[in-house]
Amino acid sequence: MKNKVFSAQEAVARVKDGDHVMVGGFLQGGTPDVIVRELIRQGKKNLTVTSNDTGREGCAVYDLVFAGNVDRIIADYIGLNPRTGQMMIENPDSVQLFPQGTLAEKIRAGGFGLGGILTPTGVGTIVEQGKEKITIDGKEYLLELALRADVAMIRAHTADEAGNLIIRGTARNFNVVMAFAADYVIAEVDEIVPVGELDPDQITIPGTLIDAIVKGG
Amino acid sequence: MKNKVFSAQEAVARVKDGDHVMVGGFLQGGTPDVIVRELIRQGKKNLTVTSNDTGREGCAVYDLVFAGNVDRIIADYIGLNPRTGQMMIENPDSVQLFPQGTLAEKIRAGGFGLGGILTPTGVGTIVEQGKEKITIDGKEYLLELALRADVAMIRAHTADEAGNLIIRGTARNFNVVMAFAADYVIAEVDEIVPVGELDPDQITIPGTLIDAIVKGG
Amino acid sequence: MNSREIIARRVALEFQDGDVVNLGIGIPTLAANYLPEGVQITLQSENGMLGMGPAAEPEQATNDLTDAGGNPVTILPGGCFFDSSVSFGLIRGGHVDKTVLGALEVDANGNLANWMIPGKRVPGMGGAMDLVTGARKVIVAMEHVNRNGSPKILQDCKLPLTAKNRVSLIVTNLAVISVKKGGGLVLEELAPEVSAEEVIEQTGAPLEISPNLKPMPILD
Amino acid sequence: MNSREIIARRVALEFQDGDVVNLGIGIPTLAANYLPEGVQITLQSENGMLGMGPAAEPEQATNDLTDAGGNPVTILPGGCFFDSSVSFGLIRGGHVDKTVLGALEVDANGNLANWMIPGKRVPGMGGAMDLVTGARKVIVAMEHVNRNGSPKILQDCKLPLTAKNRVSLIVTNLAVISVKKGGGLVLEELAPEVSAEEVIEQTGAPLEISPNLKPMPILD
Repeated sequence: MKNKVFSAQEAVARVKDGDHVMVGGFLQGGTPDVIVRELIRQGKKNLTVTSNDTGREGCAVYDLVFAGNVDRIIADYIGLNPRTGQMMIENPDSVQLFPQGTLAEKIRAGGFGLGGILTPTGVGTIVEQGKEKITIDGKEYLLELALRADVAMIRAHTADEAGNLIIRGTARNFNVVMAFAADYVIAEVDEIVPVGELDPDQITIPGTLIDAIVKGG
Repeated sequence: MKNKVFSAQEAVARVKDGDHVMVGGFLQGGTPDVIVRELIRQGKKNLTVTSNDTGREGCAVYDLVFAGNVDRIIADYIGLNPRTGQMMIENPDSVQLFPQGTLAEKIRAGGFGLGGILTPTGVGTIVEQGKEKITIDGKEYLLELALRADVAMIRAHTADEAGNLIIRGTARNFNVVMAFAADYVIAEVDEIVPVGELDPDQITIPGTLIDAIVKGG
Repeated sequence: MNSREIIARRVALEFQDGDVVNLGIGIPTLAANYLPEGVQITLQSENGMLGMGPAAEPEQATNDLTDAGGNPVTILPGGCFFDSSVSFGLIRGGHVDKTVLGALEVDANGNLANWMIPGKRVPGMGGAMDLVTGARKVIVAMEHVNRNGSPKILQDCKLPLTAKNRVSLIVTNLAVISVKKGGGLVLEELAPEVSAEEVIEQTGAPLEISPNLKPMPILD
Repeated sequence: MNSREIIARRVALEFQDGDVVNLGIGIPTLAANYLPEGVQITLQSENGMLGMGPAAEPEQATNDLTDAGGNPVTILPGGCFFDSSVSFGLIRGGHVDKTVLGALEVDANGNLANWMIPGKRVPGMGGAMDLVTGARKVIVAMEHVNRNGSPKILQDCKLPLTAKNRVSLIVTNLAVISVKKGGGLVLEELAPEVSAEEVIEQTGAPLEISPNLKPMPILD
């Protein structure tokens, strides 16, 4: 079996300047803080970041944006990060906002090999600008396209050495869909156990999706 | 708290002639046999059935089709049920086939409030007949529309009295997506426990989706 | 009773036993404190939980169990967890009976604006657009007028919309106003010591007066 | 060595350590018995499992743990379960490295027909269309000709397709044939005691002969 357990430094070294990085989490809930901060430490540049939000003070993604590593942001909520707001004012194209449920479906579609999905969310709002509208049985839907990334950084509670992950509580959030939607997936976990220790019914994310496991704080 | 635990007879009595019934399972794996057989016993007529397959000898759905309760079938595999094949020869419109992954996504879309999804599966085959084709970045996709039903019959291993379900092993199959996609959802289970006994991290299907719990064989 | 309590108490009366409810931050969240006797609801939190309980005590707080504001919280017996795609499947798919949200503006067609002020504040829509589009019943809970005393209930929203034609009930510190299918506002209830004239004056759209106009049933 | 074993042994050599593989019923499933030393693969079963193990003993058999044929099976350490939408997310999303399937017909453009014979047999496509569309590499494993001795490898499939332009390798009891990007078949390997002429004769499409034409490396 291939070794998948790496230090944060080793795992993040494979991220390239200019990469599109998806980061799981929801404000401070269920975020892979150690590996996101390693992006700052290694000075990765010109990143595109897709994340539910860009955090609040104390969050790793918040610091990543403030550190200037990020050129472009895809999110649904940026209200607690003034630097993201400033980016949007300076260059409206640098921040792209989607409704939260739409963002989750776009990422899932990217990971699941779908071209996109039809959602009623955003019809009649500025969210529909530039998007195809399709009417089915008299109801309008927006065609929202699939989203994939070069890298996904996700958090789980436990990993086995094959990368099977168990996520606890509300930390599943965007971590689950992002694990499917990137070419290189790093999971930050509290605990690493040998293969066979996890109940196959309880595994949240299949290990075959995971390229690197990093033990977090 | 409302009572959700019923006998098979009570739970199935609410199904009406002509209803569209989704049935979870995959051949004999993870099927709600007791409540499906109760459809036969109560002589429900003119049903539409959506199911992965129409079973093989010994399966409840197989018997339901043979008993003549079903006018229309939506499935991905009917190869082990000669009665379904005969229906298709007599009236090609009475059996509608979709690729298995497409069928799963159609049902999920129905339950998740999406109008449909774009899939590459079926492009260049007879599956694309009558469907809209959409090209994104030079790749063709079929627009497959959402599917919902009046009733879903699903199987789980354990329920709590609020309807929270734990499914074991490969029995998740279509049972999970169908729980979201029908107006009236009956879960057949091996075991019913009081609320609070199940670990919230291990629940496969939220209890708020379940209308009736029936203790199976 | 202050404005917030009036609104929260009245909103609570909209809940029926067994309802699945998503409450916005602020006044909507308070409504859960005033449930009528015998009414049990299940709180959905869009970051991935049904059966949300009270805030976590400091010693049980963990970032693996938070509410939609990112704050440590608890889960009640009978609750469960899921990822964001499932959470919004529940919301968009009509599996949430009621959502209660604040508004910047709401109008006579049930349009809601609550997520941005162009050139000023663009925090992002978070889950609001999905909630307002998908929940079976959308209730707006807010102060009747804004800080400058200007009406927030208008003939037509001027701010960018959150969703179209989805609000069916508006609960404020002054009144309860229903939105008719196809458009039009009906004054249904008045807060204590508030007159219909006052409400009409502070509302930026015509109000039909319900033949059953009554006081808000919130005093107990 | 019979035909089935020749095919299964040769298919097994396509697997690399760590591959996620979905095997069709019949000859493809046999391939898992002949893995080269040091090569470990993970079997995906489209009804909802990674890490599928051998058939279940009668005393452990349960309908809650079955393979894609509905038969009781086991799961290996490191495996996990998921529902059909996730299973086909893995398949369609490119998370399955290889799929091996039988064919009624396969053609010079990598088109595959394996799911129906109009007017005769319409069992449904099951998961085949998704597998052939989504797996990173599609390998056809079959007898070179059908029961009547007619070629199954054609210039153009005549039966309804399972998917277009997706097959990249054909392994039969006579030969290994690769499909060029953009179309065209190349004879790469010959089974024991089979000549290129024999293969050409039994193939319904032109075959380019690889400059590296060699015997199938299956005898050990």
